[in-house]
Amino acid sequence: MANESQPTTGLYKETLLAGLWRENPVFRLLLGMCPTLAVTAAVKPALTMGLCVIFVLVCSNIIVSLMRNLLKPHLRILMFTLTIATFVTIADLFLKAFALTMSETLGPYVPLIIVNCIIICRAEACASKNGLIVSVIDALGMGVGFTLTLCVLAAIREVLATGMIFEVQVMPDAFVPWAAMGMPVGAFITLGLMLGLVNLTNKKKAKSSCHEV
Amino acid sequence: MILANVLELWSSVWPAGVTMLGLGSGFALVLLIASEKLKVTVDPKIEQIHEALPNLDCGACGFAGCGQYAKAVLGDPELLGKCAPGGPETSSKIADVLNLQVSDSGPQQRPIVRCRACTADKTLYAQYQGIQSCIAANALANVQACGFGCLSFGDCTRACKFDALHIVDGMTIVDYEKCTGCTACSKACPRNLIEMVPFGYENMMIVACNSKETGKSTRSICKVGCIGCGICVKQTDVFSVEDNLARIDFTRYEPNEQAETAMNKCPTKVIIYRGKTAPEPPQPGKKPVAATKA
Amino acid sequence: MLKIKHFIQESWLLIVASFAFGLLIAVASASLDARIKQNEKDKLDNLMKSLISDANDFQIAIEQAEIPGDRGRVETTDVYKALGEDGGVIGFAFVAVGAGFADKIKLVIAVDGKCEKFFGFKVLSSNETPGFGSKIKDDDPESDVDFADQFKGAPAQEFELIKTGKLEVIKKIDSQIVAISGATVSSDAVVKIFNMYTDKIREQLRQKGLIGDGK
Amino acid sequence: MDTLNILLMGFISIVIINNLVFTKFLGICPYLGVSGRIDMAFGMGLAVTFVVTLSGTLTWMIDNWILMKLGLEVTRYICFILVIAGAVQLVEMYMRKFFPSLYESFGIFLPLITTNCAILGLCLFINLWGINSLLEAVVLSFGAGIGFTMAICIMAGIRENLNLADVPECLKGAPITLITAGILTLAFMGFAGMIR
Amino acid sequence: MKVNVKGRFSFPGGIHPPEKKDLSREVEIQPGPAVKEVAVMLSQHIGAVCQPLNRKGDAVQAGQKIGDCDAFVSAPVHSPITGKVKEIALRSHAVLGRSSAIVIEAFSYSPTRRSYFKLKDDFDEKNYSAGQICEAVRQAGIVGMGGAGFPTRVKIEPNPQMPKETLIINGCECEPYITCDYRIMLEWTNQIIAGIKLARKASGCSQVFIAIEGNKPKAIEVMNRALESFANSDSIKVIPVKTKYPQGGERQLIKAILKKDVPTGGIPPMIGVVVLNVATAAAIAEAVISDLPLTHRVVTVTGEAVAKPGNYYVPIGTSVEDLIEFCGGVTKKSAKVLLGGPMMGIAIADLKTPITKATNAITVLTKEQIGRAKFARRQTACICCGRCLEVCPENLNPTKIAHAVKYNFLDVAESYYISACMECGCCSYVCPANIELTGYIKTGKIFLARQKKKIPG
Amino acid sequence: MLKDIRVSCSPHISERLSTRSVMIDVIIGLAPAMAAAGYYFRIHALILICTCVISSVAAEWLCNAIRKKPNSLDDFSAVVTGIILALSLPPNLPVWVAVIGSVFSIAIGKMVFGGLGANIFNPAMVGRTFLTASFGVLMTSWMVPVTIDSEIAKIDPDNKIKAVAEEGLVHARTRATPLAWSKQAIKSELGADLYSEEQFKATLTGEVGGSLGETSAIALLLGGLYLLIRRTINFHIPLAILVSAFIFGAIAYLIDSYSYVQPLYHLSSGGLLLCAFFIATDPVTAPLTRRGMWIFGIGVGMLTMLIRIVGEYPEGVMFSILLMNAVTPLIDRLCKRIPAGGKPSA
Ligand SMILES: Cc1cc2nc3c(=O)[nH]c(=O)nc-3n(C[C@H](O)[C@H](O)[C@H](O)COP(=O)(O)O)c2cc1C
Ligand SMILES: Cc1cc2nc3c(=O)[nH]c(=O)nc-3n(C[C@H](O)[C@H](O)[C@H](O)COP(=O)(O)O)c2cc1C
Ligand SMILES: Cc1cc2nc3c(=O)[nH]c(=O)nc-3n(C[C@H](O)[C@H](O)[C@H](O)COP(=O)(O)O)c2cc1C
Ligand SMILES: Cc1cc2nc3c(=O)[nH]c(=O)nc-3n(C[C@H](O)[C@H](O)[C@H](O)CO)c2cc1C
Ligand code: SF4
Ligand code: SF4
Ligand code: SF4
Ligand code: SF4
Ligand code: FES
Repeated sequence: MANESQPTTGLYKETLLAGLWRENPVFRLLLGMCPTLAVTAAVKPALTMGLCVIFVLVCSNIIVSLMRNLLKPHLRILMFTLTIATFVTIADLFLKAFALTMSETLGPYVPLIIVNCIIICRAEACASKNGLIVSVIDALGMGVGFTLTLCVLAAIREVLATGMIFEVQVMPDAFVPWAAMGMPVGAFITLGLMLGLVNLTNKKKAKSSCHEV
Repeated sequence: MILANVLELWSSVWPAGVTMLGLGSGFALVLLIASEKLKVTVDPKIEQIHEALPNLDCGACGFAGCGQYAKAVLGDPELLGKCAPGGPETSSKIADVLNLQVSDSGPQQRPIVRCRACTADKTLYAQYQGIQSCIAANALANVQACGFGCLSFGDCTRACKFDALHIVDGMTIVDYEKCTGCTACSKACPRNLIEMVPFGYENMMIVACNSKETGKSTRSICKVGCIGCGICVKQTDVFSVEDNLARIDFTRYEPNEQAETAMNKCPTKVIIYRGKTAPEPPQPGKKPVAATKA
Repeated sequence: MLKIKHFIQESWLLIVASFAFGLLIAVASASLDARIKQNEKDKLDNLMKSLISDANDFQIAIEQAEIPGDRGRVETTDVYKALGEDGGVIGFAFVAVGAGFADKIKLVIAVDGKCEKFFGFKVLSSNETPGFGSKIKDDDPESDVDFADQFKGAPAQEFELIKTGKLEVIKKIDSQIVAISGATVSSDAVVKIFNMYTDKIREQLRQKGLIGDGK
Repeated sequence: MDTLNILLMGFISIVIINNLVFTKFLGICPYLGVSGRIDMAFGMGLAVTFVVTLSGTLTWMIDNWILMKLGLEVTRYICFILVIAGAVQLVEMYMRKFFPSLYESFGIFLPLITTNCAILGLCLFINLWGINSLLEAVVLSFGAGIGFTMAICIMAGIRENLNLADVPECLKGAPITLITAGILTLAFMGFAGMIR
Repeated sequence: MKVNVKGRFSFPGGIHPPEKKDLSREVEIQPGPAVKEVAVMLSQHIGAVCQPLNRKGDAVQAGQKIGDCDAFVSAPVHSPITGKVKEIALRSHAVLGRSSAIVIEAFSYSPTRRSYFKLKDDFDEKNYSAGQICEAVRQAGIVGMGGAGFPTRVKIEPNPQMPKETLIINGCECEPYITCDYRIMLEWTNQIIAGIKLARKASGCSQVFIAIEGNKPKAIEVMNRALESFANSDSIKVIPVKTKYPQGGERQLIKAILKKDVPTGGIPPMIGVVVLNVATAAAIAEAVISDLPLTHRVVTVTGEAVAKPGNYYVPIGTSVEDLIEFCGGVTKKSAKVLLGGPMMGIAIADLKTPITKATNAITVLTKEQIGRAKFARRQTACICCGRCLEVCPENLNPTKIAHAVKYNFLDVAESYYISACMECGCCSYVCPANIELTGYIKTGKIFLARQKKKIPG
Repeated sequence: MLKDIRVSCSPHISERLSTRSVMIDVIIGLAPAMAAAGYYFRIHALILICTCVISSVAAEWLCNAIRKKPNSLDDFSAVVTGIILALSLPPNLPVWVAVIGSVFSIAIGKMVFGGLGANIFNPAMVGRTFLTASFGVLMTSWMVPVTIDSEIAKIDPDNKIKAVAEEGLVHARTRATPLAWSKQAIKSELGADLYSEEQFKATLTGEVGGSLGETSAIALLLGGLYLLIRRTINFHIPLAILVSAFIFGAIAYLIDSYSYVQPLYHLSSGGLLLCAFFIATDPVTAPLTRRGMWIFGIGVGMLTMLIRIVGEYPEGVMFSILLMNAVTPLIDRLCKRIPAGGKPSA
């Protein structure tokens, strides 16, 4: 990771972009799958979820980065959890106060951000080793990467399941919605195929290990 | 005014703060005691690897948490790089820990393939139909006329995790840039054609044949086989002939005039160089069909 | 003594942090609490208002009314009274819960001041399958009849669910409710919720003297 | 009798009808990660069952007996996660020290599931469903664990079979697991509405 | 250990390939070609390889021992002809690849019809001690002639740890095409029975069963008649077993007759059984009574592509080429030359391959036939139809094992008991997807053996 | 001498059997059911079967092309999938729905797992379930056989025959589907005895509403018998399914013979026969061992009846197939074969 004493703009850019594609938390790290699947029936909740994650990620990365030299090994994870849980609670309160419908749609998946591996992973892998700026940029990159992925997934599902996107009709009237895409099946299969597609785009020369006839 | 506000806020806020304080310190205490009282001693290597890991216990590696992965990696270094959250950085750290065990003394061991017959050089008695693997083909006598040479089904290339082996026109060619000397290929070859030898020099001279047939029968089935004529032995005692087959004592080999002469005098041109910058091997007699990429 | 010192040394950060975070949460909560409460009340009010459009204000009439449900469970709900322009009680509304196809269905149900006729219901929350059970809340623009419309003005007595799709039957306002085709279960759930609450609520209102006991 | 009925129905419902993995998308990370081999999957399932029962019970008690009484619902999430993390860590250490064989067979999975949403998720759902008896909370938590075990074992069986199949290179691993899980949710729809 | 002779002697699994025995069934055993040169392999059996006893240029007599070895599990080899050692060189061996052989140039060899074996009137196995028989068998270089080539002495020698009770004489000949055992049973009946008695004496078995498939009624009849006319043969019974492949596999035979399973990975003596091929029994008689080493054997040369199919008595070491040539050469249709039958036989490419003691047949298949077999036709993926499971006599799961090998999960293959497979080929035979199950299993076994060998070293 | 000889592993001969011949057998076995469908639903049947087969085949071709794998159409398995999917769909299903179903069947149900033989779930049932989940209303709108006099058939204007309860005894053959009727009978407490003898006969000949291929029990039995005689399928799975379904149905009937129909009706109506002979027997997705087949069959039978009797859906066949497919690897593991000589001691 970055050496704090000589941060460069290039590094920041690098860090930011890493989260968007190269180390995209959903596609590459396969982390945080539960919200990815649960909230992507439509774009709106997906976006809300993504924003919450960005908020929590940035805040917790800031705190962890500031405290990074004071952490004791046996309490490190506990400390991360505590920090994250705090910001998740705050985010939840905000949602309840300013976006009640969204809060109801997302239900328990907002508090579940606490155990979303992306956040704790970034706290551990980046913030606890890096300075404030790098941590924040990393959090933003990861968060935006997560949000974008969520939104793409949600867009596909929402269009097919309802013919709408952001609750605006986009498909022709003759289109009969595929209700299954709004159900768990749709979530699993769409994400599976998307992952496959992503694997395909950066497939390295893979060797088959079987004795073909 | 402000003070009053703050006080009022405080009065509604303190229970939460105190609860959390209690919870936090309680857990801290319990965990501290537990971590000291319930300590289990483990292999320091595992501990080292464990420390290098992110300790997220996320399961991305397919193991039950970082501890298990650490244990597994120590046992089987091929599992390296399974930790997605840690990324390459972690992998290299673990590799460092693991490497402490590897003692590197003497020249590196690298594989040589002791057969240089390309497709055109080989004689076939019959056409093989069946499982395209050297082991399977080797189970049948004389799939090729030469019972010792490379079968070209590429069991070795599949065994190589580093993409360092390729079958080119029926010949197995080692890419010494990529090869790490892991010996997987030499274990895979059912005909034991691949030998790990100490590469004292960038290029090594090798006898690229494994045929123990008499010279006459070797000649009748392969243009580039060793006929055990012993001309090379006459040049330098690095060579020896046994079972109709010349061998090189690699521990004593050094590039010199005599070896070069031996190579040039070899009637079937079976002595060649192999290595990172080895020149194209000479062709005996008539040139075979130009090497086409397999 | 040494141990305590050791403990403090090791854990002070956590202790301080927990305290600080506790305060942080409490502050956030304190500042947002009012809004959250208001939000919830607004939502309910809006729903009740959309059912009883004449109402000016809603007040709690019975707090924590107990409704015995299936299998010995007891649900509790607040019953609101709707006050008209003149301050008179023009209706009652309450939240009713029951098992739907996938998860619980929460409805807001409104009856008139004499507890004789329903104003209808609105879905407060449900998790029914989109395209199937979700039709209990959607106003389907394509069909000229609405499942929910069947309850508007219906007499406050036992409903019966039937499956015939004849338009006249649907349009007729009576105690026969025609199920949404493809979502019989959800329709049935709504009907069951009505049947479970209506009598009990009326009973309790009567006990409290909020309505007369003559029918 | 009624109580028994409720408990039984609740149990069946959470094991097959409202299975955490298939309907609530909880615990997907280990579901994808540790379903490669049946023995591992089974160990994981046992560990989850244990932890989820433990934490479901604990958090219900804390929630109902402390937080609600004191009006401290805002700190619910923090309390839950701390209780889960702490309890799991303690049990793990304890087991490792005093029951090494038990630890080897399923204790090794314990740390992995602290960060698994199935645990916290279940505690939250129990709160959300307004479960108001301790017994019911225990049974539901246990059922959730069993449901997870069932799901992950089925998946592990399938994946062991897929090892011996020519799955497209780009779909190997997580993608095919997700698609399989999708079809599984379709299959489990057959139970929908059986118990209400 | 009572045996119900009436029962249907069979085993679970197995297949019914077309028998095709008519080609050579009625052809009497005839003398083979007048070979000019034979190549006697130094390793014709399971066990240690023999060391040559002669050098290039030495003259050898017919029946002279030319290779031996001190190891217990081994058997000497003898020169079948009088001639000169031309060289000691590599020759193709069906199993071992290139392997050393003593090449002997014949001074003169004229094949004669084998003189009829005369059992002396005073023959009584009691005249021979067990040790004597064993030693004679060893000196004669007798190995199993049913295919595997295990040194017979080791098999029949009493072993205090595994006392032998039952001797089964394997006359099933379940492989399609092959008829050499059948002819031997018809023509050398007395010799077989003498051999059986000697083997019984040597091994100390109390009961003997001669297993013959139901499709060889004549052999059953001849055998029964011979037994009747022989003294002291009441504990010997002929058992007609069900016609089905691989009835002749020793584990299947034991299951069919004794209803007992040989433990997986174990050998028949563990349950007190010895199985000997009929040709082996005949060889024992010859070795003990006439003191003749094993230098010739009966080979069935058959197949639609052979002009003159038949059963020939040929010197061991004769090359396949000579033998086929002798049978009128091969027709144009021929496409595959097998040592053995079509189910378990090994396809050879080098027709100079010499015949060994274990070679019971040479089958030449036509293009049309192999076109109908696996490989040439299009393979599909396994459709999991379960046919291979149903026919597997060892009750294995061939498709799982084969796929585990194919995808390199050898531990899975082992967990499905790959080592219990006897490579009978039933699974490949029935597979509608044309998967070479047996081939994969064989490959996997070799692979595992290599792995095992490599790891400790 | 010999120039053109070959070598390969033993055995060198094989039975005259190929994947294609097995699949063609299944198609022949399905022919009576297709004929019955053609008789009762005429052009609808033709359109649906053709659509499903063509789009299945096209989807398989496309998937192979994308993977750059050799074409695998000549094994005919895609055709079987197409036919079975078509036979399990409502006759008047719009063509585009059938296309979506076929493509989903082949692409998601089969090819992503690696094509023939690798799929865990029955492709046709995967497709059908997806369609049911997506287009529930279309998938539960049934038409009466065209052979029924339209005078008798009281077809609703929108051609959706929902059994008309208040009219009491509607003409037996015009009720939606036999199972839907019985389900409704349970719910509306009309009593299952309305399910008459006449109706039972109709399910045998097939003159009832329902999926394309499931209506005629006789045609299905005929086809099943053919497969059994040809040994394309083993008797274990069909027998286990039918027996366990019968027993389960009988138990329900004995407990409450007023609301539950006779067990025999359960066997003859709905997709149970189609399932028992053609769907559950799909070798790819069924267990390999005999013992496994028994367990599988019993599981399918019981789950089907459980869903029919207790569950929400009138028909449980496709779910029970998918559920048992999912546990097939576990069943196979449970029924792992032990070598004839017992487990090796080492
Ligand atoms: C994927 C799927 C989801 C369903 N969701 C619901 C639902 O949310 N509510 C409901 O009442 N029925 C739902 N159903 C349908 C019921 O299971 C059942 O078929 C229906 O209640 C029968 O009603 P009908 O007779 O009006 O068709 C669903 C069916 C499917 C296939
Ligand atoms: C699949 C299979 C089929 C066999 N068929 C026969 C056979 O038909 N006749 C026979 O004598 N031996 C057959 N054998 C060899 C026997 O198993 C056994 O090795 C032999 O009878 C022992 O006698 P021997 O040592 O005298 O050869 C077969 C082996 C296998 C594996
Ligand atoms: C193989 C097969 C499987 C079927 N599976 C189901 C099923 O799982 N659920 C279902 O509702 N209908 C299924 N059907 C359709 C039913 O057999 C029948 O047509 C249906 O029960 C009609 O009743 P419905 O509305 O009233 O659903 C299936 C049909 C076939 C041929
Ligand atoms: C007896 C038998 C039954 C079959 N049943 C089905 C079926 O129900 N659904 C299907 O998609 N394919 C069926 N197939 C075809 C084929 O096995 C199927 O497409 C594979 O699952 C594809 O891998 C069947 C094949 C046979 C031999
Ligand atoms: S397998 Fe190992 S030793 Fe062989 S070529 Fe590859 S890297 Fe080199
Ligand atoms: S070197 Fe050996 S393993 Fe490699 S292709 Fe040649 S024969 Fe096969
Ligand atoms: S070859 Fe092996 S697996 Fe196949 S049938 Fe014979 S014993 Fe069974
Ligand atoms: S016989 Fe062939 S297709 Fe059938 S299960 Fe065995 S390997 Fe598969
Ligand atoms: S996000 Fe749910 S378990 Fe990881």
